[in-house]
Amino acid sequence: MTGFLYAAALVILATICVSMWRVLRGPTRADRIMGAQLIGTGGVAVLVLLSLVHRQAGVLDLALLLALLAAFAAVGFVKSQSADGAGDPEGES
Amino acid sequence: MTQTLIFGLTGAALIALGFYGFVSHRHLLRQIVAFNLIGSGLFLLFGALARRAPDGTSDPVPQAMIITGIVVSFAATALAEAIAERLHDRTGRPSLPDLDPDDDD
Amino acid sequence: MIADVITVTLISIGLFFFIAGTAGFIRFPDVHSRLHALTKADNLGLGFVVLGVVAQADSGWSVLKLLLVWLLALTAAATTAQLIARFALPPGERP
Amino acid sequence: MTLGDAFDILLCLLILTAAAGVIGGRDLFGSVALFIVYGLLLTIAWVRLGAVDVALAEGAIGAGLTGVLLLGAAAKMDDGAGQRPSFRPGALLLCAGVAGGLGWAVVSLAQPAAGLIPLVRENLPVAGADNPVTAVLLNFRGWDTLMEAAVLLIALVGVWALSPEDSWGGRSGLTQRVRVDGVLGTFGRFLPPIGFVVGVYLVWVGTSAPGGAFQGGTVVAAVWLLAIMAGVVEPPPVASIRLRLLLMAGPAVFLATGIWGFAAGAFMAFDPAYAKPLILAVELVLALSIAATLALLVIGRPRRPQ
Repeated sequence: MTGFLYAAALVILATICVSMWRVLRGPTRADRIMGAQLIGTGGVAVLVLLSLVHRQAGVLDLALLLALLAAFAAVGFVKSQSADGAGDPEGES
Repeated sequence: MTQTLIFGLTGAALIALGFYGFVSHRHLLRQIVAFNLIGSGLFLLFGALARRAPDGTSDPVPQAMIITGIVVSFAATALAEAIAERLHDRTGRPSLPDLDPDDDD
Repeated sequence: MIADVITVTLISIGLFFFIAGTAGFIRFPDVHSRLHALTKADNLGLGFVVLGVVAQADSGWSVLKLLLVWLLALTAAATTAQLIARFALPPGERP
Repeated sequence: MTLGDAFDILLCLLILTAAAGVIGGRDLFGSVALFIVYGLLLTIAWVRLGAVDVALAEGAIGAGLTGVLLLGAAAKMDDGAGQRPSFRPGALLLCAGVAGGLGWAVVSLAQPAAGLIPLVRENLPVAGADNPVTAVLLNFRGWDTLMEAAVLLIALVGVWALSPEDSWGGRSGLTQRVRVDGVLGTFGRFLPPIGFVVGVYLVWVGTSAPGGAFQGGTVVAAVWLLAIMAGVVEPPPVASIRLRLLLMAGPAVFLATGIWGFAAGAFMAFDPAYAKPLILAVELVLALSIAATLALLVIGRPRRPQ
């Protein structure tokens, strides 16, 4: 079972690697942030898998923490892109 | 021991990369980020060396010091960012002026 | 034994969605179709991986945490998809 | 080579690729976005190194606070020009030397060593915490942690000191404009209660399992920041007495227990009989102070008149 879990985690790492290309290349800022978002989800999946491999207290808590904060970069991003950094991302253009 | 080698060497490479980024960029924000790479490389090196116990556990003392280090380096990053942003507000430039007084660029 | 088969099956399905989502994210031509591909990986890929791990969980507490992980990830994905989709619209087309 | 080693090697290659992209990428914004990814990969690395406490700290700061701080700064300071690192052969050589020297040190040190583990294990029963990392942070090396709390406060004072005179004492940051019933507003009301519970939970389990004041405090800081960005709450004015008491409470309680330690023989010496409740009390108050300090560090200097 451990072997399968490692193999699965390796596959997700490979998808993370591919997404990193989008973060680096863009072309738009939205693409870069979406890439970071996708990698964040991949990271949560890797941690969920590792929680079975390590059977160590806290790994699941860590996955929970990262899922909780998953939207932060994107929220900070849409906020920062308004004129003064405090605008309404759903109203102003 | 394999993990000590893999992560320790990665940490060493990160420190060097961060150093190079720090001296080769003029943009303050990029220098701040590069400095963070040095810090995290050091933490990784330290953490890799903490994992040498024969029974495979990690030494808690370096772990505690690394946690302290992570939080302090975040505080330092926030302070540096605030100073850089203030400088940018005042001068309109994202980098420090040249030291050479004849060069008015 | 049965639990292992279920786990392998579910995680494999999850991996499929991750690969498909990433492929779409790289190959699709514009921001909004890429966003569409990404949300598949977010919601379904992680969901199946979580369910696969639930089959191996050793306590009800872990199951609860795992399901909470998925719920939070779903909420985050839904929120960011909305916000980024709106941000990526050309200025004239924003509602 | 086992599958576990393969995982570690691929993970380290990704970390190095991300770092190289952060340094070498042309676009400032892309470089910062990649730095967020880099933090996530490091979090996984800490789990692999068996340091879940560190992973929690790195994850909370990397995913929750760094993104908001650096993306905001990048948006303000990006002139759209893009920067390539200048090519400096001398510096390159020097850095290669640094990497080589450190690498050599790692290779020569990579042999079994118990370090301080036996010492910690021996003293753990009287430390008042079953999690050895928490025992080190709050008891064995309490000095470090107290100084760290002080450093955080000093950094915050430094950020506040950058405010122009007319806005000194006012609220930090700008007034956030958000549609109350919009997606962001709803999210900003939904998530913080859950995050607050998760943060307190992390402090609570910190004495026996991975977690603690820094990890829990950072989570609370992050959700408070979200509530502010979503316009649900406003940051308090920096001249507010209650805010200052909140910021001071953690270090002050920690210092007070340290002085009380004289009763047991020395500064910061916990009487084993009271160590557990003392540590828990210090951690809970410290977590709240850390949460407030970190969040205000991210929001930045006061910008609005009082």
